[in-house]
Amino acid sequence: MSHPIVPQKTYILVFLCLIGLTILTTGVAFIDLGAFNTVAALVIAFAKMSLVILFFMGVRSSSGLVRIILIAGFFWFALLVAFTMTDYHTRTWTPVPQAWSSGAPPTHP
Amino acid sequence: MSTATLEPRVHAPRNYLNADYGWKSWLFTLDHKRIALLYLISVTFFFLVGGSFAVLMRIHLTEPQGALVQPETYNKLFTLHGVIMIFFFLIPSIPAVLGNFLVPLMVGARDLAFPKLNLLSWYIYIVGGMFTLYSAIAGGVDTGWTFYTPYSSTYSNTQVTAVAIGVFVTGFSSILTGLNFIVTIHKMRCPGLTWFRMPLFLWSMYATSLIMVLGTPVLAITIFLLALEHLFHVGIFSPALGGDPLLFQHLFWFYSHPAVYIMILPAMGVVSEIIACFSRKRIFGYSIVAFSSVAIAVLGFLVWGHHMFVTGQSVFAGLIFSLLSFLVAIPSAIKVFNWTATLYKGSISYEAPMLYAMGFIGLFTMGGLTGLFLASLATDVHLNGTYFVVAHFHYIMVGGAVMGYLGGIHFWWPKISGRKYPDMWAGIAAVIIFIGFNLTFFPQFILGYLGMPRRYAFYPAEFQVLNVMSSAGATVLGVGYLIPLIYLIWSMRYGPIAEPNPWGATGLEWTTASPPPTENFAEIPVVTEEAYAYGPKEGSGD
Amino acid sequence: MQSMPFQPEQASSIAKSVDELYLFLTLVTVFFSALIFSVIFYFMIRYRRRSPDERPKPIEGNFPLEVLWTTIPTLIVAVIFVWSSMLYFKNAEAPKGSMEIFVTGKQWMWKVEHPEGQREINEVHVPLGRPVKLTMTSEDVIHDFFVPAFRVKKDVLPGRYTSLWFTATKVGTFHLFCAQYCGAFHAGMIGSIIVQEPDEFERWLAGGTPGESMEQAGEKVFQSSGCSTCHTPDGAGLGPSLLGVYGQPVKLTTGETVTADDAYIRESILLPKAKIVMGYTPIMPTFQGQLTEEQLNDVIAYIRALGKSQPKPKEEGKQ
Amino acid sequence: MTDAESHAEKGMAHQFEDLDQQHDADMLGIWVFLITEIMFFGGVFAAYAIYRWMYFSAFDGGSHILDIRLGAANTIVLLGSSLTMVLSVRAAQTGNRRSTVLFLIATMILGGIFLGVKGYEYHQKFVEHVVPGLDWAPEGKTLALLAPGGVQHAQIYFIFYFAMTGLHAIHMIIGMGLLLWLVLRARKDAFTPHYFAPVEVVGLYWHFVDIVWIFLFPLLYLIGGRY
Repeated sequence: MSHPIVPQKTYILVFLCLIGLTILTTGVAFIDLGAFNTVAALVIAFAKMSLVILFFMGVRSSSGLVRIILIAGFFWFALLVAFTMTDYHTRTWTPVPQAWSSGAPPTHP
Repeated sequence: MSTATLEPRVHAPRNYLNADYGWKSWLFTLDHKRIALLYLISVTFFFLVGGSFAVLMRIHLTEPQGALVQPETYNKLFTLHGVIMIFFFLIPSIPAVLGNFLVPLMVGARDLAFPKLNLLSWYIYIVGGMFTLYSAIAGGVDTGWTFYTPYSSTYSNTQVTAVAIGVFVTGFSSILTGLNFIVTIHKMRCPGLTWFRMPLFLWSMYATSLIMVLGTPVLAITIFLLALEHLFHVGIFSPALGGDPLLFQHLFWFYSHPAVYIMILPAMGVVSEIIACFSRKRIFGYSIVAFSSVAIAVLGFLVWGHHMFVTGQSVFAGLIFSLLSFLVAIPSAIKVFNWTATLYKGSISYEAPMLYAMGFIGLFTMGGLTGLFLASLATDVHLNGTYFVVAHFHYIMVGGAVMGYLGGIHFWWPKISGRKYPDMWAGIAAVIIFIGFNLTFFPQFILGYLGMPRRYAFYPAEFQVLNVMSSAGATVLGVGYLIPLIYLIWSMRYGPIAEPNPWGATGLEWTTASPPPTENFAEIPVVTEEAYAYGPKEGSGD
Repeated sequence: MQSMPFQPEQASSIAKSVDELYLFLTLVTVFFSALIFSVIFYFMIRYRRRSPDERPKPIEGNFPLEVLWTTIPTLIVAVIFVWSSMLYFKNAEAPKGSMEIFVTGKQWMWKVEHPEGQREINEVHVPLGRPVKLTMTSEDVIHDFFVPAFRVKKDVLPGRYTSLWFTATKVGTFHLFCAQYCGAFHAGMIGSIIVQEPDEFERWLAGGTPGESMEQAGEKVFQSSGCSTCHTPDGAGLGPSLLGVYGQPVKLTTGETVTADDAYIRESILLPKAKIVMGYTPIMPTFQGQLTEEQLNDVIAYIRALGKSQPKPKEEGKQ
Repeated sequence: MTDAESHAEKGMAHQFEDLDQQHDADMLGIWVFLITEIMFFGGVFAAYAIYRWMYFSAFDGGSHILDIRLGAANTIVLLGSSLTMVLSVRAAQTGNRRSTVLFLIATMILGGIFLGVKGYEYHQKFVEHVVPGLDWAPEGKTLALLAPGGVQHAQIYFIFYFAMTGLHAIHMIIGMGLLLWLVLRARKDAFTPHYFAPVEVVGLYWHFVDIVWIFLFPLLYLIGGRY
């Protein structure tokens, strides 16, 4: 049932990749990509996470059940963020009430 | 600890109750059955505490200006009633008591996968309970069990931190229980027990555990952020400093709505077992009932926004949450239809557990259907925050979860204690509880529709008649709850000895002695047939 | 007051339609409860155990039946969903030309302000048959404005505006409740909605204590709080001139441009360092906690009036 | 996670049939635990995401107060500790007790360095008076960095900075305690190539904590870019 024994070289190679990606993500922060900076940072973080999960945590050779559980965890987190964000992003679709929203200044007798 | 003093029966075979004596053998036990009893005693204690707060509230509300206490005190009563009943009674009730006792027996294992974690979860629960009780003694807390910000974080000067710690801590007990069940059901089923041979109680415990594991951590972190905000006033949820109070509500209900399913799904599992046994029928549409449990657990996570239709949440988010809330009603309806159909051409007897199960179906049906009023946007605008909501969730949580819990306790009591209780008294109690419950909570539907808001310490005089009716019903209900407490305690000493399978039920837990030995089974059983083999072949399953 | 014991009064234009949906839902509830109850009772008697060894034949299930009782509830909830959502959306937006009233929730009272300057506490006078739009905010915790007879309810949040509207269809006095728990005297945060015939309402509006209008009150606050020392009309003060600013784009130190709407003005008063106008230094102190919600609204009304009634000043602010 | 003294096979608990079943259960248990951790951090990440979206420029300003070099260095230290952790698991798997202990100790040392650097960064925040609730009075250069995005909302950024890195640090400290326990057990020769689940379980936990930091680094240190 145990995982196959992975050669040390693989682990060291993965570690070097992770270092490379860390340097890359830091470097990218010094280049102006606009909104794409955030995207780049997240994509690199996802890549790093995948490396850690697949190799260090051994998911590459683990059972389907573990994979399903892992995916479920991320999926639930995505649900939490997505549904909460739905509220925030659609609040301005309808007129947002203001102190006196009709625009007509208060008339006085 | 009262069970620890059970008189040793001289001729009784060795079982988990007489395997060892002394308080240490209980407080340091790793036996899931003993831990279940520790939980049974503690949740009963919290039920009595929470229940006495409810009694005080109902007495107070017999007069429009309030008959008993100051408004501040009333606010503390309903807050602690909610916190204790939800976090310290309902959520642990069926999973931690019946689930702990039965899951290993039902899967045919010697114990849960992680007995030490199981004991740890009880201690965590007790520590959380201590913080909550401390807060009650040290002046109480008045935020409502929902802890809405900024009231809880900035304006309330009661024991918010202590209760927050209590709820935070006890959440981990729930997480550990859920984790233990998931692993046990996945990895410790005995030979032959495939997923679709499992009793439906196991399916419902599995679905419940999923919610515990996926939802509870979010509550924990939310309460953590709330405590930070309460202590430092830094603006996480405080609008004066740029925070958004609705974010708290989102995060809070992400757990706290599914928490309702933590309460009701196990009760559904119990009811499936009872109905099958007392009508001697396989559950109609077994696999559909099993899948509907999982469907409820999953869909239940996506409906939390229906608590926020009038809070200034976007109307489009409201639309999505409304639709999903309607969808989650469908698997529940399917379950009710299947239970009813199970009775068809059965051989039905009316022992106490069956009466509770029937009561469950009736009350849950009404609780579920009145949920439609609150899932529907236009009517929710009127009913949100009124007594209608109070009535609705009591039909689900008390009419549903507590009836299921009591049904389960009565069903498995011979297995747990090795003794039988007087069936006549049990039947009388079941009927009194059913009547008392309806008298208490049905008037509250009308009160809510008439517009009486919840959490009011005093109210306009025109609502008095219905409030008095409700309080009168609560008296009946209170008496109804005390009767089982008395005869069950009585039965532990004086009840007739129970045989291994007094109801003629299927299921592995009935194949071993009553009470079971510490190791549960002399030999790990092998399952060769489906659950609920009550058919005429005189199955060898039990 | 309530003569019908099982239904709250219908006193607004939407009450009847909400009640129709409520009635439909009640019928669905009664029908299915009765169905389940009677079937269970019938089965429990018809199939009661007659001998202890009875072993009924097992029934696996019935797939068409499962499909049937999945489809029927699905259709019913679909109908309810569409019906209720259409009703909700129809009732969500106030009609154009609604009369406006400003409501501030505060532990534990409702403060009400009419544009004409009339102020009341825990009472809201409204005319019969005219759509009324309430714009609401809270000074402290979350409250909720709930009028059962009108079937309307909306949370009143601190730091944000929410609104609801209704058209009263009955003369009389109706309950106003706070429906979001807000602390010790939550139950005491109640009041009345007083619906009057339009001419009677006009008389009420004109009579009583002739309060000053919001912008007049705002001007006073503007002077007494020291705003006018920096925000001089000619733009020579330490702060930008506020003439003609309202509703116009404003360039910020960050290079962004924002519109000087209510939300921006409000933020600038409460969190002055959040968005600094280009060319000025962040020296303005916060007025958080120093102005009440009402005063804040008065000042906003005053600044709005400055924006509308004065001609746009010369382009001296652009640097 | 589980161990019982008197049993046929070394390290096996009484409720299991064999070591394989126990190993499976342990692995499933830790993975289920890790998804509760995902949701635990998920709650605060979700709140962070919403406020970052609402107050982007304030978060941008707050991010500029942090020292990107320390953050990057700490990331590399933590990744290194993950490497030594995985090598320790491998050593346990191959029955090499000496390497197991050495790599565990190396992991602890790297974890300690990480916490030390973190502690220094926390200290810096007090020096700069950007600790919400305790010492919030940014001035001078710090204020100049925060002002464009709004000083008040930068406070929200910093509360998230402290909440997220603080929770992460608590997890690190718990992890160090677990590592210490493993070292003590490994020295007593508790693990065999057939029974090393505790090392593996703690290893998975440690990698998870590493992953949290992999996200915290860009989300807290790299907002808005440094060009």
